[in-house]
Amino acid sequence: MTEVKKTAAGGAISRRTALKGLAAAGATGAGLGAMPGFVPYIQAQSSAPIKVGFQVHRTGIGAAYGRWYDRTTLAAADLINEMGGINGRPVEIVAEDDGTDPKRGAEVVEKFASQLGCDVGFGTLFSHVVMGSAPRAGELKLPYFVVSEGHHVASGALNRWTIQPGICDVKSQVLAMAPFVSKNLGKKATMIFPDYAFGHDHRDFFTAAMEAQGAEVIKHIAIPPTETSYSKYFPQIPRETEVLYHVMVGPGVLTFVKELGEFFGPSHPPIFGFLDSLEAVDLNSPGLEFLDGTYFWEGMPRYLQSDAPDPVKFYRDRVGVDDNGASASDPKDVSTFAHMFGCWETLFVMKKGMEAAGYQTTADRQKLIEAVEAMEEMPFGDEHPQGRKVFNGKTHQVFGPQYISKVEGGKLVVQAETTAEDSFYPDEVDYTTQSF
Amino acid sequence: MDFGPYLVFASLEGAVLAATLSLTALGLSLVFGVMRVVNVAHGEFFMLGAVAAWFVSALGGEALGLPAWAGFAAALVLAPAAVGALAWAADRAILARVGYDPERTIVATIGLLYILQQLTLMGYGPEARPVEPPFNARIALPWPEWGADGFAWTWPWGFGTTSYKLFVIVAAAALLMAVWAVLSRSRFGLIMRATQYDRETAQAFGIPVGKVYAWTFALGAALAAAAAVLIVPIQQAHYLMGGDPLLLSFIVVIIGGLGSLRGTVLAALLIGMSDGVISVFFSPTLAKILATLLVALVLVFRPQGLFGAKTA
Amino acid sequence: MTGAAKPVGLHALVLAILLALHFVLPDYHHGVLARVLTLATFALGYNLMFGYTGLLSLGHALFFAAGLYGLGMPMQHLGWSAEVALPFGIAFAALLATGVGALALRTQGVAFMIVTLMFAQAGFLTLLYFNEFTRGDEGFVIAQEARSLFGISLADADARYIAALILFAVAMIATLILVRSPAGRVLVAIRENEERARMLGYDVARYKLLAIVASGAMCGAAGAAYGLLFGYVGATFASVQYSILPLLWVLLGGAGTVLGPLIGTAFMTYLIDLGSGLTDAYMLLAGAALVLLTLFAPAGLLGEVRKRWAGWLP
Amino acid sequence: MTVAASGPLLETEGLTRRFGGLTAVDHVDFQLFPGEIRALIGPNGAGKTTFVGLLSGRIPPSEGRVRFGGEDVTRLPAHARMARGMAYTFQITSVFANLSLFDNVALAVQRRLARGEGLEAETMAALDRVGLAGRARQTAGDLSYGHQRLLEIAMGLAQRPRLLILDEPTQGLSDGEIEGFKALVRDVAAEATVLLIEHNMDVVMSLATRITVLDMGARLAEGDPAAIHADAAVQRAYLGG
Repeated sequence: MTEVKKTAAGGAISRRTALKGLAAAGATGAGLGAMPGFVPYIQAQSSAPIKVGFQVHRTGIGAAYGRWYDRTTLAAADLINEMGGINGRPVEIVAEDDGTDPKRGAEVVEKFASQLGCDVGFGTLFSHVVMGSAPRAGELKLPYFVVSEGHHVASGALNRWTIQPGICDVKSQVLAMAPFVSKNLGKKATMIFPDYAFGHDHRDFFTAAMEAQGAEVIKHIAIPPTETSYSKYFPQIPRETEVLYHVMVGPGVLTFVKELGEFFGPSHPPIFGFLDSLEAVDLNSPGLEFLDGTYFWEGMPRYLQSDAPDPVKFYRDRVGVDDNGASASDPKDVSTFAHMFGCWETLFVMKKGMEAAGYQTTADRQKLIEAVEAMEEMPFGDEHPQGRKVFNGKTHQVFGPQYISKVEGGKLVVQAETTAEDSFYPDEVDYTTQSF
Repeated sequence: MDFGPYLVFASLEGAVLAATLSLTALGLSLVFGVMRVVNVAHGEFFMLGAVAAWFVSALGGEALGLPAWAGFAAALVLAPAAVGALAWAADRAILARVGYDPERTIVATIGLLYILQQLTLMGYGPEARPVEPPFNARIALPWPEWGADGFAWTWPWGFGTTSYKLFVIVAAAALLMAVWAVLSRSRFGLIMRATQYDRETAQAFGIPVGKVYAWTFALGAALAAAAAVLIVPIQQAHYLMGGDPLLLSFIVVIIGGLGSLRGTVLAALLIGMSDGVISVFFSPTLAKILATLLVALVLVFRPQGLFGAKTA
Repeated sequence: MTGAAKPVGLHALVLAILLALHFVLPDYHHGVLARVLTLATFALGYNLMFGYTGLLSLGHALFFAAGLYGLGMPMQHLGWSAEVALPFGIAFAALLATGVGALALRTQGVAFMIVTLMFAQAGFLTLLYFNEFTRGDEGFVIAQEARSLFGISLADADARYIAALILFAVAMIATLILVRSPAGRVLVAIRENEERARMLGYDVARYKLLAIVASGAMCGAAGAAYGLLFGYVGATFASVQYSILPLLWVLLGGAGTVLGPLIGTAFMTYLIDLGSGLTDAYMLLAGAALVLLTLFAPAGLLGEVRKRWAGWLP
Repeated sequence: MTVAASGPLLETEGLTRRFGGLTAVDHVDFQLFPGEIRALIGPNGAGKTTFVGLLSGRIPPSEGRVRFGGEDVTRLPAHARMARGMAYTFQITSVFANLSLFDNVALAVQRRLARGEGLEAETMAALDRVGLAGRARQTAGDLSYGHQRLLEIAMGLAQRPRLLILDEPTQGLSDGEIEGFKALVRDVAAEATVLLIEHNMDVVMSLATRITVLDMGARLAEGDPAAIHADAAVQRAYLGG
């Protein structure tokens, strides 16, 4: 293995020399250089677009989210370009499917950094894809903006190049929910959640948050991810449950909620769910009538509220969402409204960061990260239609409002809104102390 | 819920799974038994059945204004027919050309699986879409109890089922009977069994083996699609829904013993019920692990299947 | 033996080309090839069992994941160094393969496929069940600083490529030696006609177990190396999909050929990579490619070459 | 081999095999001495193939024992019996069709060679003995049927067995090939004891030193060729009288 050292060390030098030689030869179009994709990209010129590598779940279990992440991102990019781009340069979204798979996700990040000449990487939702991709982003020194709501960024598991400035993490979401649930719905909760890391975040943080409120979680029911029918687990819900807390993800969500209704019939306890359980699903699907009167967390209200301020209307309009949170062109195509705002807001944070850093070339990537780390207050407005946010530069995580809505007449009506400060928790990491 | 009602409740849930699983597995078993090939795309035929059911019922509901029950009834006929036709074409275009070689068929059907999934994603989308059940009343169930006041019926919290779930069980049983009748009484069934028993001899007796294979493949796919139409009002149509039924069907076919209709149905009951009953005793994921290991160990220690006769 | 020069020369040449590519490939393809080499080692391990011994397993993700977690868990929780964790991961995979093999080999054919699939599925669910330690589906990242062998950081692109190449070269040479040895001839004999091999006096069960253990160790080595080189450990790698992939890679490249797994892995990787640049429907391309291959090149890419032009290929 | 010089090489006691209600081999006592060429004959369905299956270990017995070279091998699996010096050639040709002739025979040779030394020479010698040395690199499946049978015998010889069991070796061979085969077996008999299951009575009568007749799973008669030829019971069994 000592030989490796020599080869690797020596290789570093000779590899670069060889590459230079190849680039020279490549000018004549000979050899490898003639093959598609083998010409090393040329550093972007000042008028060339800023390329945002967009890692999107087009296939795999995340596809329903990916579609709406895609639309929101393109809408935001169009708006930015209408506003004159970033530092005088237009923004180009370079989208690539990651198959909702951590291996492919890492490959896509590599492709952004080394092949497609992207300035930053952006967008992914499912946390295992983030975990699989982030190490490569760190090694390639590619600013990696994730829109995942996982606690992985703020927990310190990732690196200085990975940042989540557009969507709150699960820990802060459930922290903000616990007071409402314990005060208004019940002190003894039963939790049903997927046996995924995402579900475990809910389990761990909500349980602790309830205890802090003097309430308790009396039963955890973790549903295996391969499951397609759920009724058989519901009898494990204890009779003394005062509030039922549910969160589910994946293609089975509608079955899950429907079977929950069938199980209880007319006599269900108060129910509090995360809208993840019904993202991209019509609230008025057959079998969901029982949800009337139950409560949901929403990242952003899906149904247009009567008192909605202008930035919210503007955002809905630009993305192409109707008053019910479905596609303006197809009312059956329901959006993932509670999460997708994160793409919009992240792009604007990126824009602001690039402007603050005077970003010109990929050599300025480190300055971009430092500029975002320096951010704090993000006021409500067109760029942040979900609400005012506070960014924590040390943990690379943003904090913002959460909405609690009640189903009334087949629509979600906001009952309460928590503030960014309600969702604060002590820092678990300080990324700014890490080297680039 | 108390132990007694829970056990009955879980068994009832298991019975619904067993009902659709026995249809799906029977389709796989026919293909496997007659053609001696492993059809990895079987789960995709199941998925296509569900998707086709959504199209038929949505079209019937919106374009023609049909009530839910009529759309569902139409789906129950049209979806299996369409999927069967597609399978027939796949057999002629691909499987027949690789000569039903076992290994090549596995690769070809994996390729088919990717193609069908991707086409569905492109044409139908990534969402899980519901099909409205023709009827769906919740039925609360009573439980006998001997208390201080003697015998009484009680109504445990959550103890119930729906009329549609009961219908699924009955409909699957009826379909199974129909398939059994076709296989054991009709000329086609006779020809199929002859081909299964000895391909060369069947050919020598003038049976068009190629045609029999194509029809068997179509019938197998249609059975999977029929099972999917039955289940889709309970679980929505989604382009990745084929994996689970494929896996479970394989297990059922192996445990039930090759090409045995009785064994397949019994094994489906066993798998469906144990899936339900094990969930009573353990936390959900642990229950899945144990059920999975149980199946593996059954196969290890009774490789001929639980119901297959031990061959010398 | 006569005719040894050609195969040995060819494989030496392939390794030399792979080394030469290290110096000339653009960054992106350099990185892709490092991953391909690591995964091709996984495919080589699979090939040992499927291509040479004729045992079709649908559960090899279990062994890849065993190497991955066997390396990752002690590094994460016990602070082990990579030098210790790497052999531990491989040994863990081999041990698991011994256990699974001892049970699964009581079955044959489709039952064997299902049993291996079930064991892998149980392994996958176990990773989820003990999420407190494994972090379940989300998995965990191995810190960049920990990812070094003998003082060389494997997070560095050059070191990573060379390490992947060494891994692949060792696995390939081991395969080459094995299949050209008397033991390799017995494995092929078992694939071709198990009963005849038994009646020549070979303890078929023992040879099959040997094949599973060697295969499991090689796949485990690939898994452990993947964790070390790419820094991520997650349950996705234990899922069914990652049991199907090595089967496809091997069949595409040519089952029972030494270089087939590399060719198949590279072909599939680039098919998806280039395909996804052209269209979102790249899995459609992959599916169509599989169907076309079974129709027109049933022995796989290299298998067809051997059949038509180069019968001497090992 | 001091034992073998006096005692039987192979011996069975009450060997029985039942399949369901059918008794294919019924309490057979059988002895085979070193140096013999023994023929095992009997009408179709007499249980000959089942019997040698029991001897070689392919089929487990329902009752009785098998002793080989003085050792009780009843519980040993087939491969362990082969390793002790049996060789078995299949009734239906069962060579490795996709492998070369060389590999086919090398598989038979290499098991008894410690470090693979002399593998090539021994393999070629065995092929040479059946006249196939010139085709060593050919694929076995491409050979004519007659040549495949010869290859099968070469594989048997290459194991240098103490006991060579030939299951219907002349089936499908031409007259010319049969003559060659007879010479080969006489040659082999100098080194190994031969047990021959054979339908062709000419071959049996000209090769066998002793003949055992099975009928309905039981031993009907045993003796030298002339005695068997004259045996009335044997004639009845064959003629169905």
